[in-house]
Amino acid sequence: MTEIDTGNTAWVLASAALVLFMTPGLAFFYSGMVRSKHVLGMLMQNFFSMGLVSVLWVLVGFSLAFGDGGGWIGNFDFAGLKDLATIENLPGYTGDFALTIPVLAFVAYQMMFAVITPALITGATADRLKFAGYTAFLALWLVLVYSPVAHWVFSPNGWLFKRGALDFAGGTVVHINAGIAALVLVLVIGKRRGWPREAMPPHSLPLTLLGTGILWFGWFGFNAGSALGANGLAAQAFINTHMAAAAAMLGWLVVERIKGGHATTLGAASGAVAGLVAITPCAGFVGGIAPLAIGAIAGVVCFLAIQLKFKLGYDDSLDVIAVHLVGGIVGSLLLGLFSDKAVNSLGADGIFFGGSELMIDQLVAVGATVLFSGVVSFIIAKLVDVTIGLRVTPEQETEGLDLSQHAEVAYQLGGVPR
Amino acid sequence: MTEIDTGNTAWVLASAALVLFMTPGLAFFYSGMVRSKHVLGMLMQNFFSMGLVSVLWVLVGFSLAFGDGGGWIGNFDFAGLKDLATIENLPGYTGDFALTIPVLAFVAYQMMFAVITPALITGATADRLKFAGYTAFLALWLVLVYSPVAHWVFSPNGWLFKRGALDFAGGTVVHINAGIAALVLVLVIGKRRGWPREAMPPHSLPLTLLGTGILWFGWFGFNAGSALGANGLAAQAFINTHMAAAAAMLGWLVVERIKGGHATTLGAASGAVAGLVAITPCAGFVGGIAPLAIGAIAGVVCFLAIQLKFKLGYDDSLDVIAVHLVGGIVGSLLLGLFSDKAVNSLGADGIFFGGSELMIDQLVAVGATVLFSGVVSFIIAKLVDVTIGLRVTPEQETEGLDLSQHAEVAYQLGGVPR
Amino acid sequence: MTEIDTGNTAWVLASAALVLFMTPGLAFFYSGMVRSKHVLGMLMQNFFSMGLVSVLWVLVGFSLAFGDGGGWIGNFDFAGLKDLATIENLPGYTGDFALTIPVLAFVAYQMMFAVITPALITGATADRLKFAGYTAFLALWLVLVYSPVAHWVFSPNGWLFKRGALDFAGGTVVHINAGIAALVLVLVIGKRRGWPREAMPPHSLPLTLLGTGILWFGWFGFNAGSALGANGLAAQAFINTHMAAAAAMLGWLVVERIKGGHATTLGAASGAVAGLVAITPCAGFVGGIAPLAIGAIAGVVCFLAIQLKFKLGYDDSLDVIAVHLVGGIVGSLLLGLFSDKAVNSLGADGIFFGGSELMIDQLVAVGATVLFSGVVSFIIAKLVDVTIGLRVTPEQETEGLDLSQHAEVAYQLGGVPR
Amino acid sequence: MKLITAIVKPFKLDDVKAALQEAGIEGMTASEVQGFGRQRGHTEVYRGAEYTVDFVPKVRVEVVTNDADVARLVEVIVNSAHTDKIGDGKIWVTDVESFTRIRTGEQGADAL
Amino acid sequence: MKLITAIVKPFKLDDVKAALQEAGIEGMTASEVQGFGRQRGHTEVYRGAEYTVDFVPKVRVEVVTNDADVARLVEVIVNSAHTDKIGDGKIWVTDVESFTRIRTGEQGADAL
Amino acid sequence: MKLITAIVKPFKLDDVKAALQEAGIEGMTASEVQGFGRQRGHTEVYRGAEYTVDFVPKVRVEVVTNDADVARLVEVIVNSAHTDKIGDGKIWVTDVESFTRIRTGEQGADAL
Ligand SMILES: Nc1ncnc2c1ncn2[C@@H]1O[C@H](COP(=O)(O)OP(=O)(O)O)[C@@H](O)[C@H]1O
Ligand SMILES: Nc1ncnc2c1ncn2[C@@H]1O[C@H](COP(=O)(O)OP(=O)(O)O)[C@@H](O)[C@H]1O
Ligand SMILES: Nc1ncnc2c1ncn2[C@@H]1O[C@H](COP(=O)(O)OP(=O)(O)O)[C@@H](O)[C@H]1O
Repeated sequence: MTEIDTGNTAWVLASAALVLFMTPGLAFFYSGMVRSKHVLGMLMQNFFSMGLVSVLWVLVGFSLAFGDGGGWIGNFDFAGLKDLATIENLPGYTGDFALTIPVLAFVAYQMMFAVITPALITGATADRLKFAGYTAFLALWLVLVYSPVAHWVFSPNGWLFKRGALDFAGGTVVHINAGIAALVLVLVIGKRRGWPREAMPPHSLPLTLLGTGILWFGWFGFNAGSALGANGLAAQAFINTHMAAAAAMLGWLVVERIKGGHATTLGAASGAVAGLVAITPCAGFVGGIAPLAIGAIAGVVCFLAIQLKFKLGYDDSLDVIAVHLVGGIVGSLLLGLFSDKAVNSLGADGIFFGGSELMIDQLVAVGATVLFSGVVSFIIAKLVDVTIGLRVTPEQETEGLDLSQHAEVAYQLGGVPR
Repeated sequence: MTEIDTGNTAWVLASAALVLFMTPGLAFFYSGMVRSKHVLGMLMQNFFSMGLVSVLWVLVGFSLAFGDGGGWIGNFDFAGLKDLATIENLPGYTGDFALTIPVLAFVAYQMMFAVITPALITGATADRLKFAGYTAFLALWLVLVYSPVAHWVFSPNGWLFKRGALDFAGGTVVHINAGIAALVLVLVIGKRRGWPREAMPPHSLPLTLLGTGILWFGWFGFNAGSALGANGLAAQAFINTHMAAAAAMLGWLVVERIKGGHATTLGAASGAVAGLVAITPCAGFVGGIAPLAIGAIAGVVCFLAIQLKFKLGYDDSLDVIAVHLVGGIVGSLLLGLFSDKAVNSLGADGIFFGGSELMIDQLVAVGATVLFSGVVSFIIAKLVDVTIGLRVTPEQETEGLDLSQHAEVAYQLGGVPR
Repeated sequence: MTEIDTGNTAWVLASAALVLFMTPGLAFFYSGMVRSKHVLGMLMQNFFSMGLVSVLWVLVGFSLAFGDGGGWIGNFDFAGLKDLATIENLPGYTGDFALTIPVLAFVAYQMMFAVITPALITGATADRLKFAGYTAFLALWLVLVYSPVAHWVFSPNGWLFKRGALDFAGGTVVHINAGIAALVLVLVIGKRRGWPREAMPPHSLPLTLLGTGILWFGWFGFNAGSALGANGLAAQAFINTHMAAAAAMLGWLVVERIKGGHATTLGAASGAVAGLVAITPCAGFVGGIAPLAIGAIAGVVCFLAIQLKFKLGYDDSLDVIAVHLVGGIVGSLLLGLFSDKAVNSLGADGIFFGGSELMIDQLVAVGATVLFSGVVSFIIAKLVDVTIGLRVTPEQETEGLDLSQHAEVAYQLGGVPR
Repeated sequence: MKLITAIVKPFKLDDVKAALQEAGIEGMTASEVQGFGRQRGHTEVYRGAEYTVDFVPKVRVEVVTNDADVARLVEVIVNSAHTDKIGDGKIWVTDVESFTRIRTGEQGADAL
Repeated sequence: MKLITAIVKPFKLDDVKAALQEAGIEGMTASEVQGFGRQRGHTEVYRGAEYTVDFVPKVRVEVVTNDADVARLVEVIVNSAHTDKIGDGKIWVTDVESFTRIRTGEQGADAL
Repeated sequence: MKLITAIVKPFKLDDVKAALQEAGIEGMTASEVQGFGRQRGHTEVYRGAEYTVDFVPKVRVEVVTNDADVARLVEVIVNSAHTDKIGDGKIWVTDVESFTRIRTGEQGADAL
């Protein structure tokens, strides 16, 4: 076994904490955008994932994702964390991939990814998702969709990993995976009452900006932590992440300004997130100023992609599809162009560096994720919808999720005592 | 002297920053729950602890807690940080306990614990505590209660530490200690006007959720940082912390749903905190899925413990007693069951692992803390109450702490310009 | 080349993330203090710096600041991050200054300083700055003012560095530099309509307290990270930072209480920030309880300095001059007294430790920064003002920056649906 | 002239406004109110404690108009605001002795 | 019919509501207002700068009722709202020419 | 007695209050309202989607006063509130049949 390195461990533990912090960050990012009667519903759906998904991850999720079990899925060897405190290394994590950190640190780090991924979906279904149905969907989706896809891509034994598809920190596993599930879900539950006729403006952009700040901060753990060590690769992934977020903010704002006449605060926030999404698969494989290009492209494309929902008529409340599905695909495919073996010897060369196979592998990875997650998410959604129900009643929707689902009110700023 | 390890130092410094961040987190967690005219009073009481306690800690607190001075209390050798920049190791920190980080890093890390502990109390006395009186209570309590108890339990020379009582990150020193002081304080100052007749709903649950996110994030520094290194033990404490928070959230929500018909956002937040409290003493001593059990039990028990205040008629405004006193006791005693020497050779075996003494030691530690802190806190409270006064006037209480104590208003969201 | 140390790298990466997080923190700190119609304008000016400055830094800023180019300014060798992923060490970073972290980690870390420095200015010009003009000012200022001054002071080749002036983490480069630019800017754009006649109270102190918490938290990365390693010096800088913030909070509150009769929440926040500013240049050069003195003095002086704007009649909306310019000068000069070679052998002895030259060097550094930044900032401001314009129209100012500049509203808490 | 005051359900404001514009009204004033009446409020739960809230959010719409239009406008509001569910609200009419446009000082109907 | 408008201290709203229900009132409308009068406001301090705020938060209670009940209800409000301290508020009564329940279109007393 | 109701621009409230005090008024009640009229609202943009907001924030000022003072006070308000720009607002006067000070039970002018 390779020695445990305290510096690498310190960075991965710090990164795990940062990634955990992203889920509250996401909760604020999303809940700031909904109307004031749906705020707690949104916050709850995100925070609840920190509870339910974490428990499921420990019990079976991790084992299914990283257990020894061929290319398609892990096994139950590690169910309930069995052996993980003492095991020397995980299946497939040998040679170049040998961990230099405690296995439990890796388990905890990966857990935070599992927590936030399904939470990403909730932005699309905002203002109408029934809490009881959501909890069921969440549990099933984590086990039946997230764990297998994580195995395919992240585990050195996964078929996509073996095939050579690259995903440094979760472009496919996290963003495309959640993005396609979001699309399926909005098709199953339908539009919000009044959409797109009624205006549904954000109730608190400062809250959304808070979420943006936390997400940007946490994303360093998400991407640079994926180096699983405190080394040159981590530094590269760190600066790449920041560059892409910055360039994407500018890209988004420029188009927005040109098309709408204003550079908006929500645009700056959305652009940054789009860039962070796109750089996620690339963070440890690209160098130089490629991240600026990737970010700028993502900022522009994701902004334009928002129009799709109006054109095609699906109600993606907070544009999860435009930002995470589209942004994830943009990043995964641009990696096929910008990937540079000089940056990471365990990577591959993209088209710009004379490598031709990588793009194929990326296309396969994207296609496989979209197909698998799309189909299974649809089955789960339908199943839950016909049994528990995935959508609140019209009265509950009008009253708001906060009161109807949680018997709470988000703000009571005085005025008339009630 | 053992070499300073940069990895361990990096993790402890990061952890110290995380623990400092918890106090603002606590301020938001609490202030979101009060009515809008008391928000700043609550924020101020917490932030002020970052000021006053830090200064006192440097001047005398640390020295009294970790100075060389037998089992009951330290001494003044380190007053004003004397020698701490150059000293090789702290009294008692030899052999297995030898520090591998700069002593000043340890001093800073411990300082953050001292800052947040008295701040925890302020949730119980919300909406009626006089600021001037609070500052006096804060100073006296830090020196006369916190420092000695920290010495007993954390210092290898402390009598409880020597006796074998286990407290990985502050179940007794922080939570039980603050919790019993909270109980004493609410008995001394009495109920809020109108309680329990009047409804006193939270003014901003998003603010409380923000606090929850920060607390959860910071708690990794609190518990995993207590390993004082970036190693397997830290990883174990890290994942245990997360598991307990998650399980406690679910536990709380399930009972809440059963008893009240709704799973609430405030319930999710409260449950998570209850789990974090309960796992605090256990974090580095338990393994496997024990943290799930500890968390789930804490979530259920703390929820039920809230009813006590209605039954017994004391006004614990934000349920500090139910969450920190009860949660701390639950954790400390469950450690007597779940502790496993296989996880931490410096620990002990609990009843489930064939160890019988530990439970006795835990009971002694809990009892001693409750007794000492209860009595001394009562004396301090009475003393301050008769001199400076601990409670605002009825007019000030009706007007709100924000205006009466600080001449400020929390929110001015427009409407009628004043 | 010196070996890369994983522990040092872990700490610097964590610190870089912490410093990045400070800019959103600053955005909340500031925006809580403005009226509700200007909130997004303030948030946007800060977040936008994370976008534009980051891109410029990568393209030219870093190269001008740390490229090889004599004492006055760097060069373009590193434009677009050229060679930085592979270079062994940066010009001047040899011997005692040799980096033990990946160069890209240093680039990323320094980038976060470049992002927040111009953002600090925006507090002074709150409520009236035209967004288009701001973006131009931001770009020019970063390249023409920040990069050179950073070279003078931070680069071992810089003339002030060589001269022996000390600035551990940016007292001159960050705070004095931004503070004097703020003064120049408010003189160029003039007062807010109605100031000082009309009351312009903070719209959300909880938001300001959130910013304070984040700033304090992030400042550990700012100051302790400047040790560029996880070692005793970092620990010293860490605890010094905290001590100064705490003492400054108390200092500010005491004077405030004496002069105004109340200790306010905003005072606690402002005092803490003043202390953090003052300790920034000193963090790694002073020891013992000197930080308490430095903090307390800064807290008192900065509070008193606020009166200047009323006496002299310039409208520094959020007291950037009183806190950052004055606070930065206080810190830089107190370092001339309290600096202690025993704490940092690479430092120098201040007057209290028998060293006389240091104070001269500090005075020169302060003077040079004030002069250079003042003059160039003025030229840039005038240039932008006459071309694009730096100030909104009276109508836009009355309507608010949020609607007039960004076509958004910060809060929509229900009531009458619009 | 007369002042028509209507208490309506918030989500109905848009329809009421549209209908009044339809009916030729050029101005109105709306404000947030809390209503108490037959329509029961709701219950909130915080840490197991239940609170009943009797007040229901409503919007007050005020329109000053000529005597001749009152009856018609009241009907317009009734038609645009009702959902046939309890809590639709009330309309009351009071007499206005003088009406002035601040900008011009115009009086009466001219100020409309 | 008549419209009774009362400006009361916010923390008194509960008592006033209870008293009016006591007195047989089935509905009322409350709203947030800022009052200026004999009762002085307060002072706020931000970074050493003092601001005096003249307005005091109050609640407006509106009740439409039959002519016969006006005197009695005004008394009910006076008794339930007063604290004998400056700032207790005012009550004024205006004439209502028509009163309609939106849900049913009922007029006058039937609409109550 | 009479009730003067004025809808004014928020940033004009201070001037109106000062002018009314000038004119000897000892009390008034202000509240937040949303106005719809000739003055057009504004447009907001969120993620490329434009929303037009018709309502403009205004403040309602209510003053109960003696019949004799009505004309004068209306003029005072007109003079202090107007900016000569569209949207300055309206003033309407209604009759008050009784006016009571809650604290003392005083009636009519004595209650002012
Ligand atoms: N007597 C009253 N005076 C003033 N407002 C009233 C009165 N009765 C009802 N209201 C207002 O009308 C609203 C609807 O009344 P409610 O009795 O709930 O339903 P409905 O009018 O359909 O019978 C109430 O919420 C309240 O705002
Ligand atoms: N002339 C008036 N017109 C309208 N409202 C008034 C008038 N005078 C007082 N008020 C309202 O009554 C409230 C209480 O009046 P105030 O003079 O402060 O106390 P009191 O009524 O006990 O003498 C004020 O805050 C204001 O809202
Ligand atoms: N008929 C009306 N009834 C009630 N309020 C009105 C009426 N017409 C206008 N208002 C109020 O007066 C305000 C100003 O009216 P507007 O037509 O915009 O400008 P102006 O009064 O200068 O012509 C509106 O915002 C609205 O609040």
